[in-house]
Amino acid sequence: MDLLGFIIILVKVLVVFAATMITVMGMIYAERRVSAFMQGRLGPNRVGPKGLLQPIADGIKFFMKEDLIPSGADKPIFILAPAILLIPALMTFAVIPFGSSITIFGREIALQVADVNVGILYILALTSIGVYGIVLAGWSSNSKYSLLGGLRSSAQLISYELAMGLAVVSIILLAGSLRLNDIIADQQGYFLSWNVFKQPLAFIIFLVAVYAETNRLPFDLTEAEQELVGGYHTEYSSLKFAMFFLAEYANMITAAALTVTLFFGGWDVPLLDESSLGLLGAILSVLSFILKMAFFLFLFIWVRWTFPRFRYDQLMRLGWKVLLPLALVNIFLTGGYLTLTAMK
Amino acid sequence: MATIIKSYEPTFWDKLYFPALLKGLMVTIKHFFRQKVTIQYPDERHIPPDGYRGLHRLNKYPDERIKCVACEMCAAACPSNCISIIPGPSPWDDGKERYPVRFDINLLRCIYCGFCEMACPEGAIELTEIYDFSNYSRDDLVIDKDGLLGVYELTKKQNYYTKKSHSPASLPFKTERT
Amino acid sequence: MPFIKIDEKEFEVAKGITVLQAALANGIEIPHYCFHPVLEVVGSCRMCLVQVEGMPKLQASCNTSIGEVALDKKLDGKYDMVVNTQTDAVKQERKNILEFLLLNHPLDCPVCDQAGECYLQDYTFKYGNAHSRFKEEKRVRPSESLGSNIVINQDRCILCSRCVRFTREISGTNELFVQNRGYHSKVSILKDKPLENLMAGNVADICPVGALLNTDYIHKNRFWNLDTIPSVCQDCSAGCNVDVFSQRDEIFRLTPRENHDVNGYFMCDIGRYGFHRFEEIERVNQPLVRNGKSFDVIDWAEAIQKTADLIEQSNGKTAGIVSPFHTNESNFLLGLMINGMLGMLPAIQAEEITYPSGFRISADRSPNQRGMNNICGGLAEDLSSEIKTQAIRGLYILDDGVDRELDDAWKEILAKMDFLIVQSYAMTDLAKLAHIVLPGLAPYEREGTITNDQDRIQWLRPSLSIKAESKPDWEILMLVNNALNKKAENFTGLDDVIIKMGEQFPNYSGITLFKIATQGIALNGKKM
Amino acid sequence: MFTSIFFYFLASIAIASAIFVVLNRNAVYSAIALVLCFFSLAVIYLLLEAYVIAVLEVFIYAGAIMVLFLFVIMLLNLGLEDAFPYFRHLQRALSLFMVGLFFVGIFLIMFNEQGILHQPGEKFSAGDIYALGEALFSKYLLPFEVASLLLLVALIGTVYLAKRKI
Repeated sequence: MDLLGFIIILVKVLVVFAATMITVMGMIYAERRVSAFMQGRLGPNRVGPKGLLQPIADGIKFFMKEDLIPSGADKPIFILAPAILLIPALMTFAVIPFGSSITIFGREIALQVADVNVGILYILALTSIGVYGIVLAGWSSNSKYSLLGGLRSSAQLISYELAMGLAVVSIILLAGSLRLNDIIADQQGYFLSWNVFKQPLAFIIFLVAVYAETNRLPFDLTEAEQELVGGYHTEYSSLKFAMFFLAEYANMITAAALTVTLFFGGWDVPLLDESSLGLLGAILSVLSFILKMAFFLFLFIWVRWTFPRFRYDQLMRLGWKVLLPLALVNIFLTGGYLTLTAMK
Repeated sequence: MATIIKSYEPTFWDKLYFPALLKGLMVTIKHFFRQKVTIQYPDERHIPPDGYRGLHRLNKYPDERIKCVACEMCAAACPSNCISIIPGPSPWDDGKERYPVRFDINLLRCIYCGFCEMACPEGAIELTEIYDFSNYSRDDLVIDKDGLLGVYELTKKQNYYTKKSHSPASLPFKTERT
Repeated sequence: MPFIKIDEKEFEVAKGITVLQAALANGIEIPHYCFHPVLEVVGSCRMCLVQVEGMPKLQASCNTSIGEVALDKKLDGKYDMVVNTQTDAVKQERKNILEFLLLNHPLDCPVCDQAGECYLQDYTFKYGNAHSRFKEEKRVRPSESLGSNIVINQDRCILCSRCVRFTREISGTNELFVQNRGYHSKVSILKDKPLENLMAGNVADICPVGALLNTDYIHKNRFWNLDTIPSVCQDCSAGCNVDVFSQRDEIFRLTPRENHDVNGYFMCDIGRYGFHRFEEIERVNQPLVRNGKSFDVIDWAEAIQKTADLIEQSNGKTAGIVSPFHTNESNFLLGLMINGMLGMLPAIQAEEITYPSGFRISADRSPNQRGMNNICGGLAEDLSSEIKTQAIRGLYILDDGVDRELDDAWKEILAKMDFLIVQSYAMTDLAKLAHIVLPGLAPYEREGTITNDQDRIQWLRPSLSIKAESKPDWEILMLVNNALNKKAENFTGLDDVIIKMGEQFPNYSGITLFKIATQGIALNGKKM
Repeated sequence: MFTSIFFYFLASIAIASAIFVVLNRNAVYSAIALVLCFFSLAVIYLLLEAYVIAVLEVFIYAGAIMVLFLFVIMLLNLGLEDAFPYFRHLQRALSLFMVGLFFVGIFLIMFNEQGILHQPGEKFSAGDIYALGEALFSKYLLPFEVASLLLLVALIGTVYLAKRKI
């Protein structure tokens, strides 16, 4: 590993990190504006033009708030928990390719922080680590609402991770690789080669599971405010709360990116060969990726302000009795299809 | 004769839920593009309809004489006991010999039901359309006779809120407006 | 005894009383204006018309007396008289009468001070028409002052002549009369003889409408705002029963309360306006101790202890001065505390006034002279000389309050004392001389029993709240007593004190506040 | 050089956290320490270029099993010291015996077969998902199936225990 390579990686890390953070801020703004629009309101429009600086104001407010730690709390874990949640959420993005590749200084640079050959497993592993943040936050707060929120959350995440993982397995079967680049390459070409058309069932399962994984409505049982006040972060305030907030939105961004990568051809621009266009192609690919991702981020908000929350038993039934068997059937069918085509 | 009500049998599509979910999404996205109903309060002001019950006022006759005769019917009718009146002899020679020496309304206690307006035999107390009279202290929200008469001066000729974008005159008692 | 029937109810009534009296005594309401139990019957208002069976027209019930008829003429074989107050004719007649009364009566209830206790208002609401058919202009006449705090609003007057009869029959002063005839009739006075007597205030009370008004109360408040406490007047020994009307810790007026054993239906103006004396006084709100020329504020425990120490140190050379202005309980407890000499300051006397009706203003202008004498056996006859002969070094004084003015002789005596403990509610002359001032309660704040000059014990009820750190007088005395006495007695309330009092004075045994109630008890079973 | 320093660093973290797991009295802290231990092991696997194993270590052990552990600990809310007072002596004796047995085994292997605890060769088969799959479904098919059967039995047993009426 030479110095230049190291610098390039560093730059990529910074760019991805900054992009994630900016997107998070955009999401916070969008969440408030879109929800307002859907309810016939205007939403925040005072801070900056059209209220665009609202997330910054929110951030400053978070900084200014008093940092409370409940007296009965388990202090080290209480402080550690938000970080445990946030770090995996930010790390996940490292393996997602957000564009084709560009050539600078005679070097081909992949628009991806790390090309891991078990990329998809890496993502699944990290999302499962995030559960610790929630569980420990809930437990260490020494509050019944937090604990219940944490327990619910962990059970929910474990349940839906299975369905999600199995839905992804069918994609892996098609691509024959765990590398995300391979999966994208598999979807390259014409429009219908995207996995969403090849694996619609897997897509639906994955989409539902992703909503559950990110604790978004209609699956936000973790923080069902009517029952649990704020769920696992009831006792959190100030920056620690902001970290939870950040993690939630970072998770959403990752989830949207992953959905795009797995089912919508990633950075693929339909009917276009990006590599032949050089830098323009790379820019187009990044734009295409961002656009697709933006749609799914919007979908997150859209769904949140449309559907009511599930009851907990309904959630569990859906996860174990519907999505899991469906995912297994889907794997079986995909495997059968692949075997049959291989035999020919 | 018992009526037979057919229980709802969900069809295959109903059981799938997806059509219903899409329908729901369509509803919200339709609202996304609709005209918004919010009023930008400090810049624009909602003009209340006639009959709106807001801040009180004490009416006067054209010759500047206070209509109120301190009969305390409003205080008797008040369900929240927010009106307190101290009566006294009228400073005018002719006409009704009673007169409110003090007339205080606790705007925090008041529930703006308008019973005082209905109880008043002289048409002296009225509820105006003024709704934004918030304040920083409880004491400042007890409006006295001068305040009530000042409100009358503000509202006797025209609606207090003339135009949506128009910033109305300041109230005759200490308020904190944006 | 005539046996009559009113509205399907059967009564046996005394011979000679009127139908109205019989009905009112038995809880049947017949509306009336001009009738008053102690005034001569004139039957001018016609409001009390009832239907008497066998009589062709409606009869004024106030002027129809009940007698016995011959056996064979009894109605239904047993009734001497059958009266109906609820027939359609009676109801229609009431409506008509009220319509007539309201022809010229202004509908200015919002500004009228009688509103809420107005017979015209009540009866119109209950028996009258909902609407007036009178379209013409009403008669407007100016209000006039009649003297003695009374004004008359001529528009509102319904000419029932109660007030005129009052001045003729009760006060005997004959100031009021009905001037002119018919449409021009009005209650009036002669120019050189205004309404000036000490019972004048009563005409405003007996006026059924808002025509006669008391300038002391006019435009001050509304009837329904006031809390009414039945109490006793504290301005002379007669002990008239009164209702005290107050709102938010302020007394607005006193009106006489019916008690046939004491004052009948009336009270005098001295008592009626007497409460104003206590409005603007320099109150003592905290225990004070002398420091040179001025006073220091101390807390109660300290004040009680200091007082007890002073009394203890004087070795029995402390005399107590009880007060005819204080309640029986306070005087009694002071007697308990001081083993030695008890006395009182010179009595406050004035002219005794008796009216033709028998209403009396006592010469003794202290409310509880008799009770004080009853409860403190052996008061020193001439206190000032006794103090000298017995070499009294200290005095514990229950202050008479704002009515007491000290003469020079007494000032000299008091100045010689080693210590002077004054229990008072105001900075009176006495309190200014004191070494320790213990803040008690003012009249209308204090509660207890007082005994009038006819030996009738009555319940003094408080209308006002206790101010600042003041304590009830009996409680102060009990605390000092307990600080002095090893066998301390803890009274939890007035009733305990009264029981204790009854143990020592047989006259007062078996008395409780509950038994005294609103009408009082004549001591020794003597009826007044 | 760099790699070996990194290895020793990670190894010491792993051992320290493992000791912490045993010595700590707070069950939640122990669980977290165990997760840390798994992580350092995962990174050691990464050093060995065994990506799949590393990710699976995190995914399954840290991500799934330990969460369930934590779940149970929180639900029971044990002050674990007094959990089994009657078995304490037996427990200690037994655990000492087991640890001894473990070390004896390790030493036996170390001294008998020198090459078994060695650095990996250039191509370490466990790093590749294909190699892993092939190994599992050919050479180690029987152990794999036995493990599957064992898990199935455990699954059925759990369901039976949890639900009285099936």
